[in-house]
Amino acid sequence: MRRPATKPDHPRGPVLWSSLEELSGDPAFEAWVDAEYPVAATFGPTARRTFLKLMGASFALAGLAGCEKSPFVAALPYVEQPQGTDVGIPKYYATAVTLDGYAQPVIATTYSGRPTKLDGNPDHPATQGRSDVFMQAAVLELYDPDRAQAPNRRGEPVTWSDVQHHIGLLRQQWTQSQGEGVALLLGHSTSPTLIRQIEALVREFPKAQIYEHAAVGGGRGLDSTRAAYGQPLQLRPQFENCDVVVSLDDDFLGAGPHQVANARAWSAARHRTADQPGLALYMAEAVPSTTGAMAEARVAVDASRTWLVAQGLANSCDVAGAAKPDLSAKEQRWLDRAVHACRSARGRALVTCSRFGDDATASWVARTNEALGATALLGAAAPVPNVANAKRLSDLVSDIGRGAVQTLIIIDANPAYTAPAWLAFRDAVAKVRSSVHVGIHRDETGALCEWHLPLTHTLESWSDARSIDGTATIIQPTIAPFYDVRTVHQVMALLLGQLDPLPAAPVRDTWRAALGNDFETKWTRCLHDGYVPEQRAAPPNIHAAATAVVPPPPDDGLDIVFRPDPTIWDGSFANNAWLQELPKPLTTLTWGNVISIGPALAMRKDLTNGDHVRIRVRDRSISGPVWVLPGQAPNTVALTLGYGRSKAGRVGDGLGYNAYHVQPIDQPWQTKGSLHKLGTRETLAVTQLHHRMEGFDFVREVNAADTDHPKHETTQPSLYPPKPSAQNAWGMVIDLDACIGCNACVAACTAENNVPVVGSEQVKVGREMQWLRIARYYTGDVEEPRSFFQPVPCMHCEQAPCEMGCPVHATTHSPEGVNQMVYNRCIGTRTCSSYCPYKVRRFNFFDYRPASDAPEHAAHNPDVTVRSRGVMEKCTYCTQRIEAAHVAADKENRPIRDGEVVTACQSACPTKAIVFGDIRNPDSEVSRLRGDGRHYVLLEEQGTRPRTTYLARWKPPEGQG
Amino acid sequence: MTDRTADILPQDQSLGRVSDQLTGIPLHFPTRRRWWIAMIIASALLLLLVISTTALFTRGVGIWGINIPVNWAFAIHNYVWWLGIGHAGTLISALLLLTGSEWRNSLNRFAETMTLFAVICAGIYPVLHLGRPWYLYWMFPYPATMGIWPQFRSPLEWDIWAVLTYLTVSLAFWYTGLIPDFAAARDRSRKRGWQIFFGITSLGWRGSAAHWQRWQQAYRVTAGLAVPLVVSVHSEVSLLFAAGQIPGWHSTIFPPYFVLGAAFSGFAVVAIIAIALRSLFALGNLVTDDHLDVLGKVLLACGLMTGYGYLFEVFDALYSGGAHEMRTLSDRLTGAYAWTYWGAIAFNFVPLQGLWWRSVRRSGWMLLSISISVAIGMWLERYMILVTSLYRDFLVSSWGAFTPTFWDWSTYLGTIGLFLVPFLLAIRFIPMISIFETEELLHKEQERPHG
Amino acid sequence: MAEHPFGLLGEFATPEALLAAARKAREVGYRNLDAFTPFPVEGLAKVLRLPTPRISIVGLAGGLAGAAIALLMQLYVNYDYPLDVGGRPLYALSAFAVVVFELTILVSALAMIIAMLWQNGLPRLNHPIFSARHIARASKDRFFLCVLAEDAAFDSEKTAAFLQSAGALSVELVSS
Amino acid sequence: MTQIFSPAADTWLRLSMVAGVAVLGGGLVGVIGFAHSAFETSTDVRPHQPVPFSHKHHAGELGIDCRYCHTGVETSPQAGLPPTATCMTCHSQIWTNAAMLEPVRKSLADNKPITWTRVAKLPDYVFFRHDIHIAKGVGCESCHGRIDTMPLTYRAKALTMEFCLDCHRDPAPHLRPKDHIADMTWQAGRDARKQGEAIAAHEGIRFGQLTHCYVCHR
Repeated sequence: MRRPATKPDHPRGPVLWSSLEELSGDPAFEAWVDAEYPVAATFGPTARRTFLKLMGASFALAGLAGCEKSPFVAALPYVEQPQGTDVGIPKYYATAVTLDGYAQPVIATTYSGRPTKLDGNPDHPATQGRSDVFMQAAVLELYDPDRAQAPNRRGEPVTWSDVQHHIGLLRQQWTQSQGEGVALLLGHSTSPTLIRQIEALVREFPKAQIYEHAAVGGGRGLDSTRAAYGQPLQLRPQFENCDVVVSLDDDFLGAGPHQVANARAWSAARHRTADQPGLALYMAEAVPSTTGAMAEARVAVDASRTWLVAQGLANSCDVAGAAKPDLSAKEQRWLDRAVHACRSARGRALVTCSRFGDDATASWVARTNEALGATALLGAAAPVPNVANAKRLSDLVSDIGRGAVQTLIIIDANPAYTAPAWLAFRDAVAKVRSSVHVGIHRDETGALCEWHLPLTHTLESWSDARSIDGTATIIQPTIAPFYDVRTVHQVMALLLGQLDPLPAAPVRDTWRAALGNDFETKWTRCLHDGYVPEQRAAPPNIHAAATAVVPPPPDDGLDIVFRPDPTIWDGSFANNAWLQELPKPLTTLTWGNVISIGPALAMRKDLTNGDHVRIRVRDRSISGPVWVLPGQAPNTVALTLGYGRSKAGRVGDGLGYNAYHVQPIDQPWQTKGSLHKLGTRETLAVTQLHHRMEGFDFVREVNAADTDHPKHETTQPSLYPPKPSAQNAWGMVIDLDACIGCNACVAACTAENNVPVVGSEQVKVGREMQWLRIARYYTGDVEEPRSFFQPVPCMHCEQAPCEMGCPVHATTHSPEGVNQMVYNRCIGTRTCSSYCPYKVRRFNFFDYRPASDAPEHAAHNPDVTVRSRGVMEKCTYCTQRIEAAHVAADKENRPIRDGEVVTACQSACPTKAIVFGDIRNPDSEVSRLRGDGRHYVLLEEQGTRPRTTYLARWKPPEGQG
Repeated sequence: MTDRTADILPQDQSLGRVSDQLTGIPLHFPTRRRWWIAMIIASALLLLLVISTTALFTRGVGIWGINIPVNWAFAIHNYVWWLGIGHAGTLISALLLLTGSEWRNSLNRFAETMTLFAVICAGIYPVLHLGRPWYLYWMFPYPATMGIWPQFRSPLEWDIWAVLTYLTVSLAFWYTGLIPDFAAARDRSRKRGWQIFFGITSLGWRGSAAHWQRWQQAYRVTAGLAVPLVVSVHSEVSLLFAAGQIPGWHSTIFPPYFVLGAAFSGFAVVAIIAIALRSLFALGNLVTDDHLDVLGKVLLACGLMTGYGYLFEVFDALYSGGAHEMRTLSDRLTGAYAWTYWGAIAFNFVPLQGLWWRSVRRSGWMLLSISISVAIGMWLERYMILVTSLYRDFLVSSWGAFTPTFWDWSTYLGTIGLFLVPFLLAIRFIPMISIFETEELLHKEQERPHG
Repeated sequence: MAEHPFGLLGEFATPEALLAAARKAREVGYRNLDAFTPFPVEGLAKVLRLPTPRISIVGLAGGLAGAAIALLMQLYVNYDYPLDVGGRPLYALSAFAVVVFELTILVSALAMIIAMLWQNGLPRLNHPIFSARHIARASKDRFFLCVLAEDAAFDSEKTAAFLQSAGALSVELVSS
Repeated sequence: MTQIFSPAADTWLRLSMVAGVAVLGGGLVGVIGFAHSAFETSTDVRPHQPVPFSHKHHAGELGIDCRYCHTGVETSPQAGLPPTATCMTCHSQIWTNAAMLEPVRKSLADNKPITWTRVAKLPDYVFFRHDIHIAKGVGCESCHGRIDTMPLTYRAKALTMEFCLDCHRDPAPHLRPKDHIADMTWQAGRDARKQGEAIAAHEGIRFGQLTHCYVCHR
């Protein structure tokens, strides 16, 4: 199996589309699908046809049927074999999925026209092949059975021709009224094609109104820059050029569209050696974040005090008009260090602030950066082209109130759920004569509107979008549409009066204009690379507004801050089971959200994890379980958005509380409120019960002194004779100084290895199945702890206790040093897990497989067995990839090259913290790292000789941390 | 002990009366009503086991409270507990036979019977706890089309062989001892059905001198083999834990610790049954206060030795000084499951001290309640050894917790039914006290004064 | 008077009486004697000159066989499909010892018990002696001495008389 | 007292004891034997096919190369069944209206696949790759048997793990020169091992590394 790393050079795009067309035209496997997939029968005619397209002729549903008599099953060949489809060989397509409207460039792995795995696109300038959890999990969303499958009106299914007819009527009215009373509400989108189409629409109907509402991202993200620089700006801090970064509540390594790019840049700059310090990060934050966990020095500052610290920073950097605020001793000490560091790194020191922060902080930070001469490092750019001067949701509501809106068309947004409750958006919609919702799910808004038009999933779409750095990225389908759905551009085309254009047409039109002559060649190139090379506009020259913004005197009460959820974001991923079961980085919580508070507040209110509290903001309140987060500021309460959904689907409904309910319109990210204990409590579905390291050295810290002498290969004495190794000896090294605990590896592993989802009840009793867990520890004072992340996959011990325990040879050792787990031999004694000192094995206590007729099966990797009830499973070092590499190499009679085998977790890691390879090859990257001074073995004293080892984290330089 | 045997059986009874009395129990069963009540309760429990097992096989081991890290709990700890109980029988009959402690003669028969059914209860657990029990046969070496064999380095594999051997040998030993008594019952029985039943089970035993001679040799040498077997079986069970690296398991004291614990719980249950039977069948003349007295002493001795095991475990942890060992120790003493540790101590050793007094040893009720408390205490000890070691092993990030579910309990109670039903049947149909050995002893004692 | 008598059965009240009678019988020259007792009577075998049985030898043989089977089995399966198990040695004798021990005892014990039954000619449900009138008490409280018919010196009258003189409570001719 | 049992009872008892032992032992042997039997390994049936396709005729008498129809065999994990179109390359010319070919023409006409019955089937948890076996000199015949003599195709070799291991443990005697891969009649000859070892050396077969679990199970 070829990995994206070694992509074939021949243009991929055209091959892809033609092959899909032919596959789609081919009813070859109908009979077979009926046998294997009764669900197919339940689809509408179109959906059924497309479902058939989905299934490859060779689609093997691996399971553990058992080793009994193998039956004679039907075998269905093609009638005419499509060109270039070699059954059983995966194909790779460059495309993208979107988050907050930004493109996340991917390489999609497909088997017989069935995407099973997404990896970052290594050629793409923005992400350079790294990925995040949303990118990894997008493929499951494609197979979500709760997706809207056909257009419908007031809950009644209708056909697209009905839709065309209705839109035709609308257009007649609009032409007379020039679009008077037409309101178009969009989610945040950066698609050049969509923008082009909307501009066309506005040109045709000048009086039509365009609104934008993005729950988290979008235009609102730029407000603070308006305050600080007098103009909306896209700031892309160039961390790769920084020596010192002072972050004021800016979780730039946290989940979000910016995460991959930032993490890549940060890790590049962070890379520290014995003699080169690397990037030093200073973090002042109200709510602990992954960024804070990586900081040299971190201080907890209540959200409402952040701007004071900013002012203090400005004051120490001699910014004109910055009075010295009174800071606590703790804050002052931190400030002094930060300032000292900034001074000593002039020109390479940068201060950043959160886009969720207040204007005062933003403006002080802007001026401080000018004083530090760091403005260039901000990487300021004009906002990624967007729907020009779109109005806000609040405007829409008031316009509706004025009766100025007769037709409301909502595209790819879910305001009925994400709109702040005070807006009473639902009532507003009721006042509109005709409302249309266009989206992939018939969600809260879809249910509210008269019409619902289902959209294709990105992986089924022809479209385009800009990545966070503004690079235009082409989205091409990896599979023909699954249900009776249209791309957003086809829908726009309908509004523009074009009847049922080819899906590709609108996108090609956009780029035909842009690419100019010799289009086809350039286009093919773009499809192959996945993006369009454009020259960048020169960065605008910017000046911090000199007027210091002073926030209104805070009314008393606790600081309530709102944050998007790290795994289901603003709620749009709520129906994605992989993401629901992914532990949130700092709490390891799954399947819900908590109200996180600091230890001090917990002490005051006598609260422990799981206690229910009511949060009151102005006249509204919500209640939910609390989580006491070590290191959270004493008066700050953090609410996470995205939960409490009612129409997300079978997976996402009725989980957690809905924070939008108390999110004020005027203070969307930070406000004041109160907290009351309710006396009830609940058990939370967390994957790690205990977070203090208890004085052990699981995560080691070193300073330059410790690492002078490169460590020799660690070998504990052993009674057993050494075993001869094969030509390759696989090993993995994980750099704890680079790991930001983002979970991308876990998500990638889930997708690659068919890891089942077990649901919150099973997680509560401790039966989560992820093969790779990110252990999260803290040390020191709970008020100001140091936090650590440690990915723990199977250690593949050379002298594995687990193997010794198995009575049936179900887990043994390969000559290449891989600890093998053979599911079909396992009888489930669980001795191996009892003996495992690292507890990395996972057991199928029940049959965790999706129902036999569930479309999720299509997401399964055909190269990996789907485990049945009663068998043990665990990390295999992605043995399917190793064996594929062996076959490839053996065919060419050559040894496997270093870097030829890339495990799923490794390829996903945005900071390249995971390195896998052959430890017998002295020149391999992994061998080099095993020789590094920071190299150590987890539980070395147990003498298990793990093949998975770690690089210790760097101690903060003296006088810090 | 032999010096005490002078007055362990009252001598004012003829051989004939003893024989009639004992064969009379199966032949003209005295207490039908109480037996039926017991039987109904036992069957109800057995039914519960059937239900639990059905649920288990249809849905999977997930119906229990186990998880990662505590992926062994009730199944394994009840397995150890039952097997422990199953040790006294063979010890009493074999070891005491060899040491010529004649007081055993009134107890060995039902002690052995108890052993058999306890071992069966233990034996089903390793099957039940499998994720895929229908592949159990993969644990046995047979020429499979897969060309793959069992893994003989695994303590689990050892256990299968150990338990099966123990079961088979105990059964054979028990039956060999029964043959002459079956013959006795055959000769007393008048009903045709009984005659055929005992006629076949006694294999036509005629008590000829030559028979006795060979029988004695076989019986004694088998007893000689049974003793190391008993010791080995529970040592192997302990290796199931000690072979792993988990703190709290990885200790050299485990084999003796487990064997003594096993004998401790076993003798407790023997005492319970002895007292119950003697009151049920008015066997005061054969199971005398002296028997209870001796049982009490043995119980006390085993208890004290087990207590030593506890002490040594603590010492072991402290002496090793390993951070993780210490951690587990403190978890046992103060952690979430400290109640199992202190519970074990309280039930095992506090009432036990009463046995220092002769009067307590000789009072049925006292000994009974102490024995019951010991059985509970040992159950808690197994729980403690399993759960407190697993729920917090090395990596803090993998620490977990365990809460038994309804099915955990129902399966456990069910096995009590599985024990009682066949045991009740046995006392209904089989002479529960060795007739010929009692006669032999009685005769010896009557001879002794004038001989 | 039976045509082919099995022997003459003398009934005694105590083991001591039986022993005395048996000794007498030897002295007067009876060789084919047998006795039936409710429990093993010490010294009886010696008096009757019964050969010492060979059960323990069988046990030893069985033990050795068991050990051999177990060891060879474990060595063979690891030879047949050698798999690396946790870096442990392929032929881990220390680990194999356990099963060897178990099988030693299992086979040995079973061998002995089977041998015992075999040599005793059991099971044997029908036997001439069972037709004796009082024999049932041989499993209760009576001790019987039997002079077998094949004895050279056997003569129904004389022998009966002898048993009477030896103090038998009752004498009975058992027919085969 | 009177005899409880007649002399005959003894005979019956002993007979039944012998019988019991025999049944137990025999049963064990029987079960194990059954697992290896042709029935259990399905090597005894010629499953019904929609078209009575004869490999004997096509591969044997006409000598069509295996790879003409099973195109994937050298490049892909799966050899692949020929699409209807492949059949029609010839049968659009010859036997154009033979009755037995009706299903083929029908398949092409209404673009519906021919529902063959798969003969060589491995369990889902076995990941067999044709391409590497072909590349390393394992001939078609080694696993599929003398296809060229089968009027109706059947499973010639019991595709058990034993069968696979036999070759994975000691490939040499089973290897053949590249140009005879698809040759059904090829015989290794007396020096099979020497020849095989030469091929193995040339193909760089990783001796001793082919029997660990992950080679076939994932």
